[in-house]
Amino acid sequence: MLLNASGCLDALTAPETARALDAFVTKTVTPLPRAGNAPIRIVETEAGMLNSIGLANPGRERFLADVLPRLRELGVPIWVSVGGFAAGDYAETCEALDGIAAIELNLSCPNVDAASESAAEIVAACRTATDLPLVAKLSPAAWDVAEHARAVAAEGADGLSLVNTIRGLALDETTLAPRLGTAVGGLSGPALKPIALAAVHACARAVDLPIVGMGGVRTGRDALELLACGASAVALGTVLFSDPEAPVRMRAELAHELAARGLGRPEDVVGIAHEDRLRHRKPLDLARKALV
Amino acid sequence: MLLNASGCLDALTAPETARALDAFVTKTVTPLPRAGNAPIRIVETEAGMLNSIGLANPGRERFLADVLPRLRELGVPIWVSVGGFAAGDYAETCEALDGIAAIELNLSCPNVDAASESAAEIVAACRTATDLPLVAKLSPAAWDVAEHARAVAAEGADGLSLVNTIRGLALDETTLAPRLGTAVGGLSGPALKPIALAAVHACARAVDLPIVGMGGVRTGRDALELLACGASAVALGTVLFSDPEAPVRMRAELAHELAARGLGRPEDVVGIAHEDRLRHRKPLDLARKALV
Amino acid sequence: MRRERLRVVGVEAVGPYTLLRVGRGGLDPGAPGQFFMLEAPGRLLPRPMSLCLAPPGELGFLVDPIGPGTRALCALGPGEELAVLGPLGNGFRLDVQRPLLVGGGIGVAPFPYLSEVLRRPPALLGFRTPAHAEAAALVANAEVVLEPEYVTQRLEPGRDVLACGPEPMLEAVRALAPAAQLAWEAPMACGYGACYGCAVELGGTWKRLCVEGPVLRAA
Amino acid sequence: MRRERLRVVGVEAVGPYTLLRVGRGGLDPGAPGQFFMLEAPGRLLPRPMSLCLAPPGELGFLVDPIGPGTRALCALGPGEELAVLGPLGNGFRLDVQRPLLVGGGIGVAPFPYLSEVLRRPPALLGFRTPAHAEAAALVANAEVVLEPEYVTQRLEPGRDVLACGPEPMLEAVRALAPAAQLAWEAPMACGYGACYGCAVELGGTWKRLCVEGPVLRAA
Ligand SMILES: Cc1cc2nc3c(=O)[nH]c(=O)nc-3n(C[C@H](O)[C@H](O)[C@H](O)COP(=O)(O)OP(=O)(O)OC[C@H]3O[C@@H](n4cnc5c(N)ncnc54)[C@H](O)[C@@H]3O)c2cc1C
Ligand SMILES: Cc1cc2nc3c(=O)[nH]c(=O)nc-3n(C[C@H](O)[C@H](O)[C@H](O)COP(=O)(O)OP(=O)(O)OC[C@H]3O[C@@H](n4cnc5c(N)ncnc54)[C@H](O)[C@@H]3O)c2cc1C
Ligand SMILES: Cc1cc2nc3c(=O)[nH]c(=O)nc-3n(C[C@H](O)[C@H](O)[C@H](O)COP(=O)(O)O)c2cc1C
Ligand SMILES: Cc1cc2nc3c(=O)[nH]c(=O)nc-3n(C[C@H](O)[C@H](O)[C@H](O)COP(=O)(O)O)c2cc1C
Ligand code: FES
Ligand code: FES
Repeated sequence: MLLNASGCLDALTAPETARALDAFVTKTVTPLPRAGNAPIRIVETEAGMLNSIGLANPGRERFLADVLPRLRELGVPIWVSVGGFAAGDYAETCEALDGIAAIELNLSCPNVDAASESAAEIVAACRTATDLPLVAKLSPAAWDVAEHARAVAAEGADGLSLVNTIRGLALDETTLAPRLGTAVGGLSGPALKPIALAAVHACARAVDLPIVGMGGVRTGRDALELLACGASAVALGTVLFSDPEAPVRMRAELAHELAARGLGRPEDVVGIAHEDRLRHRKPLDLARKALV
Repeated sequence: MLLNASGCLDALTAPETARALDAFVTKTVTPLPRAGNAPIRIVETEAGMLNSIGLANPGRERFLADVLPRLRELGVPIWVSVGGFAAGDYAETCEALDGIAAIELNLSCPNVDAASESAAEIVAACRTATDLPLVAKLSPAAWDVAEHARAVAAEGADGLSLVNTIRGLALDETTLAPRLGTAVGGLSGPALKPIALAAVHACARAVDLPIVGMGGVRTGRDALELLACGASAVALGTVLFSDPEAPVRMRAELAHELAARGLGRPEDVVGIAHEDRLRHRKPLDLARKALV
Repeated sequence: MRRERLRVVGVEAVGPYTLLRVGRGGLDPGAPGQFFMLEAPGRLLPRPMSLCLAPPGELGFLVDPIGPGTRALCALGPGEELAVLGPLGNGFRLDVQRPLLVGGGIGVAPFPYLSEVLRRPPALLGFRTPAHAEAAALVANAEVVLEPEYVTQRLEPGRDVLACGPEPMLEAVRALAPAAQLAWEAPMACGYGACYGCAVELGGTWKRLCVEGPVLRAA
Repeated sequence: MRRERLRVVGVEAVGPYTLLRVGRGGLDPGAPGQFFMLEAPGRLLPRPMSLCLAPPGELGFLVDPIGPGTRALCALGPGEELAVLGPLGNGFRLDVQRPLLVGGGIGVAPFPYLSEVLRRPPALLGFRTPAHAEAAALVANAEVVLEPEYVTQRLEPGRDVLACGPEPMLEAVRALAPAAQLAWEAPMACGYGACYGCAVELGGTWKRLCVEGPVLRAA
């Protein structure tokens, strides 16, 4: 299953790209409209990029009234990414959502202040507000991400999205001032890939929820690696910026990687990186709820 | 001030390199000897590397009896990196140390189980055990590293080392099994640089302690950037693996970068990346205790 | 918009700039002022470049080597390939009566193509040095202004100004010619509306320059 | 040990391997079995390579292109430069009476130099394919063994064995010739004792192969 990473595709300006996905994930929607952060908002780093978009979005009301109906016309299952600054914010948006495939709870944007409640408390609040599948998006900026995975699983999350960006900073070569308007931004791209693999690997051992893996995926092999670490689906982020045709290419490359290794279908490789290391343990339970 | 990053140089096998530094930092010493983790222990990633050395070291007794005396003969100030699995471990080692320039408390090795106490509790225990300068080495794998900086500062840390590696994983191209014997290891090198800059930047605003900046430094410009973000000293890690002459080169490059920008001495650039953003705030207090 | 791997057919120095010509493949050249995202070898993100020339079968870009991405583009050699996405954004409106092209520095880039389409209107091009001013040779009917003089000092009234150049120049042009069409710049990660990196404040709200621009009517 | 930027003077295919020759600069060739860390263009970490040949003014390395680093080394062209650090580690002890060189695959790499120094003793070299066996031409008095046959099947007793090859081969040699000198491999980040990445279990404790090896006496 192939998705875009939240904030890395606008299905309305690139419908062809969105239609090539199994589900389209919206940019994070907050209760009130947000202009986002002051420029500069993006900068390239070594094998990665920083962004400080700051959850620019039209806000819940306009999203529901103007954007969502147009997204529905695309004929692609929709996941709405929900953000906020308090558990109540999240829950209210969840309550207002209907007729979509899933809700992704953005519990981990490095570019805005976090809610005062813990990720688990937010998931608990949202769980009472909706019956839609709830996918908790976690940050790799944690000493033990698996602990957070367990906590949100206990509160009723149906899946995990791993990983969001991690805070980084870059300076201007000449002025030595931070290049981003906000100084600090979120690191994405290939530099993040080992961190994403480690997070998926750890959480797949900790909980039994399906995982959407993301972080630095550029090729079918990267997608294969996330699956092998335990992801059931893969999301494309930064790679879409250089290649709007990445979804089609990625499927072809993944099929090729699988065939070259005699490995069957994508579903069959979920978790295989664990096999050796789980030899003397309880095998991973790979039977998971489908989310779309 | 130029140091090596702990675990990235053995002064006894490379005395020339160590003598080119302002202080030599030992590999982390634990109470008991540790063989370290099973191979494979290192693997290259995109613009970075993972290691799972696992604090291989001769243990406190042999370190004090055999290693430290030989290190002292080098004529370079010595920082001893101290690790453990409980606050008492750290404190006992601190108590046994004497006649060195500083103690670096490794509160953040991603390759071994962390102590059950918090970083602040460990610093507090060590503070009562020694009068030597205590430098707390923190992990960037935290939602808010500045919070940890404040906590260890409150317990009497004299400085911060930022950053340690962050957990990552890489798979073998052919087998799709984790390449490292421990599956997960610590990510270092250029991929870590934006994360290190962000951590130094955040902590320099949060506390008034001198900071040893490290993470992906390869060139004099990288060193300059850490200083600009607020580090008072720079440590070389991964770069030493490809270039044991890096300390000499780094000083030359840093001098060149400073001269090209008309920027004076290294001390003069500490924190200058903040200037713009602190214009309307209390200026950074850059007067800091010297550690060596 | 379409993405193809195109082959470099020519790399020529134009003063300090480089004119990079690639085979057009199946890409549409679009309208003057539109841009393309060019893969910069060894870099993660592509770089936005205005279409400079559109001879049959080719696309030409004028590149100012100011950083790693543009330097990598200038270092390409004939026969090498790069992925190109476009045409993107909104170009200049061409329904103008008395056009005057006003450019500064690398802002000259979209004008050779624009000048052809508008049948060689007068152009006023400002440059830092005579070497940079060599790029003026790519534009018909161009009058060169060298620093310390500025193009705005020679702007005659009553013209439909189409301008491209550094932000301070565009602000100055806008002050003198409120109806001018201005081609702006912002760092862009994607060029097609995906990243929200290129947001600029426009009429009180933030818009994506790659979608609503890069050419905007002065307010 | 010393580090210098050296210039590539030759790149030749030897079966599937590449013989990379660089100007020696001020580096000492060291003893046979010692190794150098070679900068692999575009990679973060250098790669360990045994010295294969030491003609006057040159250092020669035989490289098996098995991954990104070794492929980058094989892709170097004459005139290009790379940083080289060495000589490193402990080579073969040369105080042997009846030497026999035993190699497998790319394990042949240190033997051309070793063979010269030991005055061309007999060598027993195992390879997977006849193409790989082309590398045997670099070693004097070499007898080639092709899979499915193994070198250990031809090992005569009473020889001072000096061996280099894949781990299973070294284990098999050690079983037959307990006093053999064996050149081992481990992934190395630094090659000079800094990283503890190359640790191997040796006599009950873990030792750094780059410091205590790569040539070890069989226990
Ligand atoms: C629509 C559009 C069309 C363009 N057309 C051309 C063209 O035809 N020819 C040409 O040479 N350049 C053009 N540019 C600018 C070009 O895209 C940038 O110079 C390039 O992306 C810089 O990449 P780099 O890696 O070389 O430098 P970087 O390292 O990315 O940047 C170097 C310095 O320039 C600043 N910078 C980078 N990009 C921009 C930007 N877009 N706006 C303002 N400051 C920036 C950075 O902050 C940094 O200080 C265009 C830009 C846009 C948005
Ligand atoms: C002392 C020493 C001397 C050597 N001499 C030579 C030589 O003369 N010629 C030559 O071609 N090679 C030699 N090697 C091996 C060579 O260093 C590795 O093949 C190379 O580092 C692999 O880098 P890569 O980027 O091409 O592949 P990588 O992507 O690093 O590795 C590809 C695969 O090989 C495995 N691997 C990598 N390095 C080693 C290793 N050292 N031991 C076991 N498995 C490994 C990896 O786990 C991976 O599965 C030597 C190694 C050592 C330690
Ligand atoms: C420009 C940009 C904007 C993003 N916006 C959001 C967002 O609104 N909500 C969210 O949950 N994640 C957001 N992310 C994070 C991505 O969804 C993804 O987790 C991250 O980029 C890692 O994947 P990648 O390396 O493939 O890009 C954004 C990332 C980028 C680069
Ligand atoms: C091989 C290796 C071993 C390390 N061992 C230690 C250690 O024993 N103690 C410690 O505090 N940090 C250790 N580190 C972390 C480094 O000190 C440093 O924080 C990190 O590598 C980031 O710097 P770099 O990117 O310049 O390498 C080790 C890093 C590497 C690569
Ligand atoms: S450049 Fe990505 S939205 Fe405009
Ligand atoms: S390779 Fe680094 S210690 Fe041996």
